[in-house]
Amino acid sequence: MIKKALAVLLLAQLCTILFSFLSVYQEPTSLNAVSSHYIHNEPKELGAANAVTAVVVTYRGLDTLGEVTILFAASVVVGLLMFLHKNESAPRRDGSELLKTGASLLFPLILLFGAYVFINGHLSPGGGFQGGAIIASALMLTILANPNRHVGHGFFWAIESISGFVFVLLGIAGLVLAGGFLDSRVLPPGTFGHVASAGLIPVIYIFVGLKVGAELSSVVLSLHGKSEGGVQHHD
Amino acid sequence: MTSTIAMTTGILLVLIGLFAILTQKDLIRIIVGFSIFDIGVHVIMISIGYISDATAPIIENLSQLGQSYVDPVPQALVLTAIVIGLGISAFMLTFAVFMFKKRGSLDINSFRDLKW
Amino acid sequence: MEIFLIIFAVLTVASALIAVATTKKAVSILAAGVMGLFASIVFIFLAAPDVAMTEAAIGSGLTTFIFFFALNRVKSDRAQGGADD
Amino acid sequence: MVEPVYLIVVALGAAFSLGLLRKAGFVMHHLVLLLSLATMTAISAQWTVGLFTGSVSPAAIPTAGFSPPISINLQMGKTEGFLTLLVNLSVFLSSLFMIKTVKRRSVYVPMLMLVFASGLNGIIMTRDLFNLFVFIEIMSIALAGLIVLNGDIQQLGAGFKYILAGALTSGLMLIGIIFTYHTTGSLNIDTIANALTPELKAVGYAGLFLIFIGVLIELKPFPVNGFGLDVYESAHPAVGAVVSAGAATATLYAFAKIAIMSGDLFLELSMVVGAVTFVGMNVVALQQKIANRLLGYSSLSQVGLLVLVWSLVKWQNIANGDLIVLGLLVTHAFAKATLFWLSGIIQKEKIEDWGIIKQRIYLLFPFAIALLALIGLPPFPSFFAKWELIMALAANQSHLAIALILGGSLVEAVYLMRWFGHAFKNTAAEDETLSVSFCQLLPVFAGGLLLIGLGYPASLLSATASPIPWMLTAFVLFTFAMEFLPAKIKNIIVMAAIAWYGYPLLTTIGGYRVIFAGIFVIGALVTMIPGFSHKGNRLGFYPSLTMMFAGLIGIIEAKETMSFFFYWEMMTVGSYFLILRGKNSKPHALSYFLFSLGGAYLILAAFGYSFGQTTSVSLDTLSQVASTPYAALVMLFLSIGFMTKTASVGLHIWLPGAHAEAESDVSPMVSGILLKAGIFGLLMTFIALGDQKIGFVDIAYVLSWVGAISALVGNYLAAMQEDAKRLLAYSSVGQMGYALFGLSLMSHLGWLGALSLSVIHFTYKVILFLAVGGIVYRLKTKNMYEMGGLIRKMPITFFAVLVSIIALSGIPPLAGFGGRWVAYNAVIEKGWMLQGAIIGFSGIIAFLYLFRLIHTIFLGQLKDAHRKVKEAPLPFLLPQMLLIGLVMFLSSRPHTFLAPIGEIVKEFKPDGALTWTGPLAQSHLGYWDGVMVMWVFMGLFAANFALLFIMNRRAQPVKQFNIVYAAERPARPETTHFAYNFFAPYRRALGFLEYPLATHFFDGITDFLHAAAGFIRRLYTGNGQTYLFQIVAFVVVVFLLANGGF
Repeated sequence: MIKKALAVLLLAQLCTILFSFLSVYQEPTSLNAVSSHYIHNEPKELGAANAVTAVVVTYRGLDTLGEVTILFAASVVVGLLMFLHKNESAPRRDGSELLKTGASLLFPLILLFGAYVFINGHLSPGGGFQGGAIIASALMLTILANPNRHVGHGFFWAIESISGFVFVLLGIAGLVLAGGFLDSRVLPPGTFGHVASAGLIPVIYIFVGLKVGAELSSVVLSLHGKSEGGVQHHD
Repeated sequence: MTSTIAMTTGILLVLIGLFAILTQKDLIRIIVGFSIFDIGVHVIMISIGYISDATAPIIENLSQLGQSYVDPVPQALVLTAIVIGLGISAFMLTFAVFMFKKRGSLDINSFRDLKW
Repeated sequence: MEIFLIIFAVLTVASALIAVATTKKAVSILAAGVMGLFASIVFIFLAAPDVAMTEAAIGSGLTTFIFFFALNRVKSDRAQGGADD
Repeated sequence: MVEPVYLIVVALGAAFSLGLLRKAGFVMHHLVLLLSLATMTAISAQWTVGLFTGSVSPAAIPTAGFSPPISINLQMGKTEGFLTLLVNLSVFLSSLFMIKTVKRRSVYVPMLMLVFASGLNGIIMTRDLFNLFVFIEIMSIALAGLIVLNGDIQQLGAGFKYILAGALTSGLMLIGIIFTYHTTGSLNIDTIANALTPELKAVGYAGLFLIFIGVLIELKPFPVNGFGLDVYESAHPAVGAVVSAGAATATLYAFAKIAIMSGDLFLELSMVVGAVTFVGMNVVALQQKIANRLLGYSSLSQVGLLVLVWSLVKWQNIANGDLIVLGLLVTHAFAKATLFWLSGIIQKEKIEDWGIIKQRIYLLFPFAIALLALIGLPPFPSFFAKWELIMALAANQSHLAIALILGGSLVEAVYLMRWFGHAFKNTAAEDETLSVSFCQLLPVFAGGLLLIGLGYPASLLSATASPIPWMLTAFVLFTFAMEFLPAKIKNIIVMAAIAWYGYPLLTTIGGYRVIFAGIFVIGALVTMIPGFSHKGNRLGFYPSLTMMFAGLIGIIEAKETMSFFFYWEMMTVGSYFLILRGKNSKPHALSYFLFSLGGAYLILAAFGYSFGQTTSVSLDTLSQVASTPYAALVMLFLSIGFMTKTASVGLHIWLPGAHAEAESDVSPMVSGILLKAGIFGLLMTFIALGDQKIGFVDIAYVLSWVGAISALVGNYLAAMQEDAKRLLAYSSVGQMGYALFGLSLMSHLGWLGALSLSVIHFTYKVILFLAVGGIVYRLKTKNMYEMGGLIRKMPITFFAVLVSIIALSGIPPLAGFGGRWVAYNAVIEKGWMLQGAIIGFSGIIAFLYLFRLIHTIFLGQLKDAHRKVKEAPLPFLLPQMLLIGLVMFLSSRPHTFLAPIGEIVKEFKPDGALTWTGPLAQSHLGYWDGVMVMWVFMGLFAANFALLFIMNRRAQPVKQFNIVYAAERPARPETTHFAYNFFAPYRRALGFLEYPLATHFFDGITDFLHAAAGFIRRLYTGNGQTYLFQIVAFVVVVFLLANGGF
């Protein structure tokens, strides 16, 4: 109880710090210089309809590279822990027949939807992260349906590695062929609003999507405990 | 006004999350606290970029450039932050699972092997 | 418009409170997931469809799943007799 | 030049591609890892060299082809180049170190290492706020993974706590980042810095604060660093090394960027936090017995120091502040990494168990190097950095900062050197073996060599540094290289070198320095002769010895304060190692080291204030301070500093143990020679500054009392000792008391007396320690009650002792009398009768111990056990004979040395000089003819001796008999010996002198610090949630502190 009281006291103080900002906060009426550049110049510079995507993939592409690295590191650590404690998982109850059938029907559809989301990331809301998450959800559904089914962990590792590596290579392509690391203007901007537009943005986003999907999937698999991750590794 | 409401919501979520983090004993519930905290932070971030009566920063065609858009930067940052948050949640949960394996308890008070 | 925002904001905070206050772990995780969904609706009000989508897919959906996976593992470990050291 | 972005690209590309190479095997994984890290190291080395030589200019690297603030940009300047080089090298070496131990972890560890490295490089190079956050997250996650390499519960717990803390702070940072973005409209650090007007600072304060506090907590300030400590303790030592060298370095730079970005908003705050961390962690570390956790405390305290120093130099606009910080940083990084790697080899949890290091004796070298570098001793970069810092701070009159930094690092020295003592002196269990592989040795020695190698460039970059006579240092380093030679050959080489270097020095150096140069050079040669009695190669002896003598010669030669201090410290270090070699000297060597270091810090501060007042680093201009307001302070600091060396009462408690427990041939060096360094320093001070007053109190007057009491207490305690070497040691306290008293008289005669005493004390104290050393060598005991009747067994030694105690006692006819006569004249002239009386009285007490020395050891019954004892070995006797010759010469012709010394003193104190007519000295109080006195006494002695001989012609030697105990054997047989507790009756009168006031005082400080440590460290409950509580409380408290909310 004392702990809770103390926590409330501390949080009240923290609240004053946060509200000290809110009290002087004035909602902006117009964009600042940086964001107005993104809105007004981006369609000409990069040609992506979705400005958020342009920012995520190109202007702040290094953040995105860092972000997939974080997911990568998390999945590596999860894998490491599994590896250290291999052969410690228990068998699980099978899902119902209905769930199994439903899942196997839905699986390709969800995959397709995921792919759609990250391919259209530069045109509409959505993109690599969301698409990747959708792919991982599809996988999770199959796991739920068949808890004891063997799912190849290595497959995800391969996708993760290849797409990560390609991401870096695309970045270097920007460095060599265009203005700088992760510059998407290696390819021409194309017709505004089309799928095949906005230079490398859709290409990069596809690989981001694949990578995020694979990373999330491998985390899910590891946590599920049926990854066989350790067994597949030689030592 | 919209942004103030949203920001207040965000701050409340942050505080609720922190309260959970500071008072819950169970590791998993502490991690739930962190998710709440994270979402609160995201709401605060998005509300900073909001401009009244502006639309989402998706340009349907080039002729619409004159209209008012919300700031895409906080949104881009939050996209990144959400994925990082997921990574960290998964990370913490894995730790919790293995800590449970070792100790047979999820009570944070039972992990005091290193001190002083 | 704002009234809807306020409703969803209140719902978000309320589900967060439930997540903290409930005694059941599963309810807590579920409430946090629901809170994510409400939050993504708030994001839509804030003209951030990208974020809303991501929050729904990742922050709410996937995270909740992962929580349940972890919870299940703990439960099955407990059923097996728990700790190994 | 390779694009700096490749530092990140190479690491990430390799990490991702390792996923495909999962099945390629251990060799391939590590090949990829090491090659990538080597490439990164090469890239950053290329930039560093290019930038520092000026062949390339700093680069701003925009990503995505847009200039900032539109896109994220990286920066590669001098600092970035140097820091990336540092972190890449340390990660590379650590990866090398880990190879064997992580063999069974598959591909995961190389992947995590690479991700970790990319995070570090990103943190250092990025100029974007959010990008910085992303890279910090990368680093944290990879690090948390590296922590759990074994997957045991301790590591899991530590990793979990670390991630909890990281998640909390990163959330707060994100809020801060977005607030700041709102305020300034940019995420680019430079743009924000330019945009922040005072109004915006006020509006955006909360945002800036949250970013600042987030990065600050990443640095693990006291007291919110329990999670960091657990990481250091539980992680693999190679991971500890990269945390300490890599993560701390990168995070510090991130902190610096944020602090610069926020203008001067948080400088005061970070100074406070840094200072509290530095001192707090050092104090808490005192109670720590676990090696890796101790390293953790030390790392965090050093980070605190770096935060403090960085903010100080920014706050005070110190010109070369960045270089100071870099010097400290690079030393800390490599020293700490080396220590962690060593700990990975030793694999002992408790520092007491580190004695096992002696199974690979060469490991002691990198160990010592790392510890000394951390303390900031020469010739490491930290020494120069600390010097520059203190000079600048003193010039800006930042007294508190000076006191904190020097005091804190003194506390740090306590636990670091205690650790070294354990490693050096403790013995490991027989059955344990220490295995070590090449991959482990390479990083350890690379770290050690880097620390030494970086010292030289550091000295060149130092602004107030003068060219240091590197020749001496080079020779010291050379002695390390010839360690494999037999001791006898090394002895010859070192003696030859000292003679070769010393002879021209003696002939060219003028003034009062020649007296001390003579003592040091001749003393070195004489006292090294016994070294020939050693077999084997005496590992470690000659480097230490050379360090000490090089230091002594160096302070004589020094023309500037820095080279003086450089060699003063070198002398301290060398003599510490020499003393530590003694059998039971572990605690005594430590207290010697600490007192010397404390004294040295006072000297450093004094030099700093002197520089601040005169802006001159020349020792010759020290006298200009005399006319400034800091004159008294400088004099006080210098006097106390040098008095730690002369072991004046109050500061003497290290001496008896250190001198008595040292090896037989080391005791004469440290007692006969080393103590004179203190006298030299005091004389130098008094010459430069004259007498100064603090308020109404005359410093010299106080010192005269200190000298008089030292003489009394030293002599009395000497008389009460049972241990012959302790007796001699306490006698030195008394003798140095005389010298201090003489100097404090501030008159011609006083100084003449003090200087002649220094010369003569050198001769007889060396003889006595060598004589007793020879006896101990033969008898294997230092206790006098276990001796007796040795006159027939060791006649030469007896003669040597006889001569030297006559010289010591100051009675005619030997040389001591001259000094005494001069001293009495000086006292009467000055009129300080009370102190003079004490000095005279202690002269009488001196007879007590001198009598005991000759009586108990040489007269009386010979012990049964000693019937076959032989005379001391020739290497011990030879120097005694040489010195006896010197004593006799000086005694028979005292004017030959008193007159020249008088001439030297006249230069500074012309009034009251003696007038010499041949051997006849005349003061205005009387006259004295040394030669005449000698002849008269010889005549009287001969007459008496003849008389005695005639009267005792018929006397017969009494046969010895065994003492047989009638009943049971007494529990403590020595109590039945007549010589045990010989002067017990005097205890009734003078026992109060034995009350260990100084010991109690210093023990009290120590106990207080330890108790504080025991109390404070209860903060670290081990509970992750408590740590989170502390973090939130820290944020709130610091915010209130910054805004005057209390």
